[in-house]
Amino acid sequence: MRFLLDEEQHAFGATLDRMLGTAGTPSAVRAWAAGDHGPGRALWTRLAAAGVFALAVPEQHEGVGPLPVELTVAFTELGRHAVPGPVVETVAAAALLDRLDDKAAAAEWLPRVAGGEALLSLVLDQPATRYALDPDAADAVLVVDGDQLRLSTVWGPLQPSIDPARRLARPVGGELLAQGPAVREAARHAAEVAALLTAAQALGAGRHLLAETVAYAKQRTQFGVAVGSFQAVKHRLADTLIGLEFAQPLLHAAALALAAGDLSAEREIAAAKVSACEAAYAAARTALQLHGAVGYTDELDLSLWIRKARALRSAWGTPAACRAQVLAPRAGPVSR
Amino acid sequence: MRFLLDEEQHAFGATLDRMLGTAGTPSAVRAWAAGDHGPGRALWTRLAAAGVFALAVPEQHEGVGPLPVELTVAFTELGRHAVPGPVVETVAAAALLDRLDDKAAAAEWLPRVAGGEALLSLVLDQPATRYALDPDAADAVLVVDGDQLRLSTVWGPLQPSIDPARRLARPVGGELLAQGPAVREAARHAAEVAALLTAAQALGAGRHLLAETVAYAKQRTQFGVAVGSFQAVKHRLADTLIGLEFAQPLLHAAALALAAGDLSAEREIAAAKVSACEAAYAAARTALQLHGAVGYTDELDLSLWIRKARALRSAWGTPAACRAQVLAPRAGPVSR
Amino acid sequence: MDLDFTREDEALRQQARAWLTAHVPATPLPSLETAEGFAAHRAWERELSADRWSVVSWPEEYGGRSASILQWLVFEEEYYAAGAPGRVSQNGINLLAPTLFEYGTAEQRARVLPAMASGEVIWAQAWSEPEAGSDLASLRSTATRTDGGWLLSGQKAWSSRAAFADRAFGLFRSHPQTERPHQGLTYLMFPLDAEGVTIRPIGRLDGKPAFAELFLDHVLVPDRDVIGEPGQGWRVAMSTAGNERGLTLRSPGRFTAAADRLVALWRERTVSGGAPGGAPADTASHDRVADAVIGARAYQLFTYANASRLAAGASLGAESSLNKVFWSELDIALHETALDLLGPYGELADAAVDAPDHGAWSEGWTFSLAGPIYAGTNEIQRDIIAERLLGLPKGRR
Amino acid sequence: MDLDFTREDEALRQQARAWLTAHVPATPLPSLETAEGFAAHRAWERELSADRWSVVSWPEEYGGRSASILQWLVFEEEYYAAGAPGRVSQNGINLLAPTLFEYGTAEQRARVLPAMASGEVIWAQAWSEPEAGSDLASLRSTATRTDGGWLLSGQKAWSSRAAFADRAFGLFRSHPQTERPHQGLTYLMFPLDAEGVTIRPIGRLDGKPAFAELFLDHVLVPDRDVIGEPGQGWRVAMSTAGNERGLTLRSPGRFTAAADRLVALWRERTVSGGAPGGAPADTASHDRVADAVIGARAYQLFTYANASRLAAGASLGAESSLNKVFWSELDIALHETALDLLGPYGELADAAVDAPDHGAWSEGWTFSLAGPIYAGTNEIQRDIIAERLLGLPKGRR
Repeated sequence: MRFLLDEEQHAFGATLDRMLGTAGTPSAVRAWAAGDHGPGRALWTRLAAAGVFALAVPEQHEGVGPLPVELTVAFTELGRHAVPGPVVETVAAAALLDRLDDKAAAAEWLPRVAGGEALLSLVLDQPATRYALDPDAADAVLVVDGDQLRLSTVWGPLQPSIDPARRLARPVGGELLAQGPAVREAARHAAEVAALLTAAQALGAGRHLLAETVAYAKQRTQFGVAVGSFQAVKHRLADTLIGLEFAQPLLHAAALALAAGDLSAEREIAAAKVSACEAAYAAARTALQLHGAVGYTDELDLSLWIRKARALRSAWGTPAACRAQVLAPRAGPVSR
Repeated sequence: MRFLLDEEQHAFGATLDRMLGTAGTPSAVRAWAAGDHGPGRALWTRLAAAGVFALAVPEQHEGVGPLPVELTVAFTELGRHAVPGPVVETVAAAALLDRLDDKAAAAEWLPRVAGGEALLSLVLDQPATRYALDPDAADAVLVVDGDQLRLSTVWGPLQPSIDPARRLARPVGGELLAQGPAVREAARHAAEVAALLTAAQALGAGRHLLAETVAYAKQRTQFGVAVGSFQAVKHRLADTLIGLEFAQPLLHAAALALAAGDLSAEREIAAAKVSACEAAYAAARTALQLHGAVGYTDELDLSLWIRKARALRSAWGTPAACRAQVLAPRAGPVSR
Repeated sequence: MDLDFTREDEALRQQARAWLTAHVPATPLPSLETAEGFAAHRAWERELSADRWSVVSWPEEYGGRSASILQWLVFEEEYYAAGAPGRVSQNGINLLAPTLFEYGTAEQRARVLPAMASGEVIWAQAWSEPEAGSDLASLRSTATRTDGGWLLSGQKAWSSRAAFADRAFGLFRSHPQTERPHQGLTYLMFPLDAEGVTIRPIGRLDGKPAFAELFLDHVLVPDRDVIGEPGQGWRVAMSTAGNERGLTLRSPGRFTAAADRLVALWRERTVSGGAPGGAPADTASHDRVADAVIGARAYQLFTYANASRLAAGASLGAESSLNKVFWSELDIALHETALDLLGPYGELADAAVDAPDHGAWSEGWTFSLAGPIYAGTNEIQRDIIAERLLGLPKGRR
Repeated sequence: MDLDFTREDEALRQQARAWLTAHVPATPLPSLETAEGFAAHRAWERELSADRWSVVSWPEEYGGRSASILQWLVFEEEYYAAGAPGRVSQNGINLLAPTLFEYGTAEQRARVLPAMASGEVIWAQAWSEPEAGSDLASLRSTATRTDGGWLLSGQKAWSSRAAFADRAFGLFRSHPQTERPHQGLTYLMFPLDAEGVTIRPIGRLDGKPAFAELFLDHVLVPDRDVIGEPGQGWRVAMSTAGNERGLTLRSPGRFTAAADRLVALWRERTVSGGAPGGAPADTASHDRVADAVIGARAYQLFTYANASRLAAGASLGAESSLNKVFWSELDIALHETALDLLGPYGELADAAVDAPDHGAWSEGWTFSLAGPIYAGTNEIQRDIIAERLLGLPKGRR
């Protein structure tokens, strides 16, 4: 056993981190929130060039995947830099199409996903999703209803999320793409992919929130000393780090279970999802409290991550639903 | 509205506090734990002389009660000083006998309760109790089963509680004292009295745990300064105080509701019980943590309160059962 | 000891309930942190004051009903239980008015209070400055003596309501040479449309301009707008009014009403099987819902006890710190529980058409997040509790 | 990156499981903190060592199996999953042995380790002193040079196992004149039955003599019982062995096994409607049970990652502080959940005949409460995390 990212995986994450660090993602998010998808799509193209979306697509469709561990590494960076848009949905939709017997749909969409030319939104017939994310920005909205897969081009009013980078709408009707038990099975798999990558995004967002807050606490002074020298502040930041550090290995184990197609994958992903999202939300609360009033303003970019942490908490699996999956009778001991 | 204890109520509590403060209750508890009830009974007699048990007994049976508010004041002091024995059970049993049509049983036992000559143990046909507390020390064990009230003189093996002052046993059979719907009704009332006074005991125990820990934190030094000057310690103690201060008014409101026979009494008592017991248990955890290893020893008297806080948590209503009562459908808004 | 209301208290409760039932808008007003909502809330203040419901605790002469603290609490319970709009005049009514009653002149009271009661003049507070957050004594904005008044210069931050309000009040350094930073401050009122005032609205977490930065450049303020003695501003601001302020900052009625709504939401979710994905949340949220109900009740009763103490002539000191920490944490826990109960609908912003309860939970959650930060951070409050109520060593943090 | 076990790892797991199935006592041994239980646990150590299961990570020559860290983790998982007894030799195996492997002489290893592995000699630790709790550098007990050895005098506190153990190890001030308190300490082993040693057993929270005070009055210790260089005791004690120690102090196997037992308890209560009064607890405990399961899994995986780091030649520093805080809080939360699930049976002491699971939950809860206190309080650990891992300013507390 070597339960550590290998050199290439580290290097891949570091490359994305550097690239996104200079890409001005906050302004792309603000543009996205205002309905201008230009900067977001530009980011998307660069991510594709860096090989992110190819990780979700098999070789026969011009990808190199599916590679869940590498996708987890990538989506941690996407979360760290708050990349806007239906990134999770696009990869999950690709996983769905890849699982269908219908080769035509796969052949039509997967190469474009791999190349970063197609943004997909996705609604599954499962509790956690009722809305399509950013349908106006997507090239297609896939909707699973029972054993039917539809391609929807119509949706209700766009609705703002607490996360300005997310805009939600209910898809309506749509052309039938596929039908049968394979759709149910593919949808189940897509939901797992979506939950895993949402957890990765959340962990990355939490890492950013902690890093920003530690930096602020070192520099901000009150009563003549750095805020970061107060023991209550130090301990709160320490607890925030603990939450993130112990969510990390759950995330990696979940990715490995999905890659191996283990029966335990659903449970492992649920554990990773709730832990990463709770840790990210706690990091958001800490960031807000330790920044004080300035952290409560939307002009500080920090607010983009604080709000994302809240939105990801319920996206693709509420904390309660995830905990229920962990305790599902068929689950057996989680630990072995 | 004057939602404050009046002069006499304050004075009564202060008198008990002074009396018990010099009565050496810890040694009485240790003797009680060893099966020597002498010192405990002596305390009992002094409490009766101070008028504590008369508060539970109506005038026609040589008491001055029932006075729930004054009983709450008294039992807060009993908890503060960790008085051993079935004090709650004796008063609850008195409330039960007082509610029966059977005047004979009341006439036989209530005057002796008021005078401190009778210790009663009590088992009700409700989830929270399966054991009689200190049956070997009690003059009688009352057992309600359905609509029957029995006087039990036989019980199974004595079982130690985590609280050394509590020894539990399952009563067996017993002579029939009363029967019929009045028994059920009286038992329901007795359970409310028991829960209320257990909450009062817990609050008093929590107050003592906090006071001892604050005193210790001021005097104990590490790294050359008083432990109580560390901000993490200060904040933990502040949170402990908050828990106790906000449980206090719930306790008083519950006593008033019981005194007035309000329909809301059960819910108010449940809210007080869970809040006081959670606050006391949190105070125990804080006391243990801030005393360090010495707090973990049974030779330090502090351990008597730490262990009592755990035992009272589940006595006469678990936290979960109390929360369920607070949300019981018939309850309606708790707030008005 | 009792929890009984007098016939007068009950009468006020019934009158208030009747009036509110007749007047509270069927659908909530737009958020008061928007231009449209601010105007709507100003109109609502006028409607309240027309029937003397805007400042019940004030004397009749200023538009009130001379209600006791307890009666004010009763009114607040009814007010929020009825789902009535938030109070856009809160800064003036809770922060400025008590100071005027204690330190203001008869002229100032006659001039300021009725217009405040009617919503004709809405007040922003201007306490904080960029470098003085928790640490108010380090204020830098200055008030310089001039003929018949003062010239205000400097910068104020986190001025709530200032984006749309008419006037503001705050502390200014009027006597630079003093031994201690608390000295030499003066408490002044000033118009936000005066020459030399620049207002930069600041969006809160959800983007709404809930506060603003104020840039003051030789803003002329006449002497009549100084409250108390020049140089005594700190004492004036920290006056015994602070007493009741700890009690009035967030009335228990807000929380008892919110807790009742939370229970209704939880029952709805439980009975109906709830939102998709709601079902699991129901069992899991059981304890959190119960704790919100218990917490709201505890805060209500704790406040009744404090009101009784004040009525008995006692004064509240560091006890207000217990209050502050308790309600701010209760508020967040209550709203987080609601959002979790809402499952996939929990992320909808209050402006979303599908937002449950017209976005009340989302707006309430955003608002609650500021609780542990403003009016003295909870870290400061815990220091105060530890030092003043528990007597632990001061200073080291 | 992988979570795969080698054929050897799996073989060890299967052998251990088979052996444990055949040997683990059907009913738990009495608490090892009692005289009777101590003897029974000593006998169990002998049984383990007879088949080389007592110190799997040691070299064969000392009775081990040269198991890798990962294989040790596998063994621990099987060990606790099988419900095997607590390890009465833990002080020696986890604290003393690693030091001997790094600083001990061949003679010391040959003399001390086999007897430790067989349970023939059981070790107490003697780190703390009355005035040196969190702050070990302020040790006062002395070691004075004498012919061929040292004379130990002073007092040790919180010496775990000392009530019944054979020997102890600790630090003593051998060179009084030093600049810094960490200097001039010597690491020594000494017999608890030696002349000049007085042992005062101390009852832990539940009264069991889990530790003792040691009073030392000119206790003669031969030079061969000094570990490392005289005066270098601090370095010896804080050696890189501390590295693995952070990992071995409480193995994940304890928690994964306890979490599985908790789930079983919760299912039993749910299905059966549970203990009287259990039913409400079930829904309410849902999240807490799930969090215990998730926490145990997270701790297991976090430890796999650390084991991989060590195997890759890295070293663990302040990361062990993350470990310490996490497992100690997990342990308490897990046992509190169990006691709450047990409702009215939760208060029964482990000695009670009705105590569920032979008192395992009650004993486990009592044991868990010491977690945040010993081996460096969690307050100290959080300071370390903040200062060394997050780089926050040192010193102010």
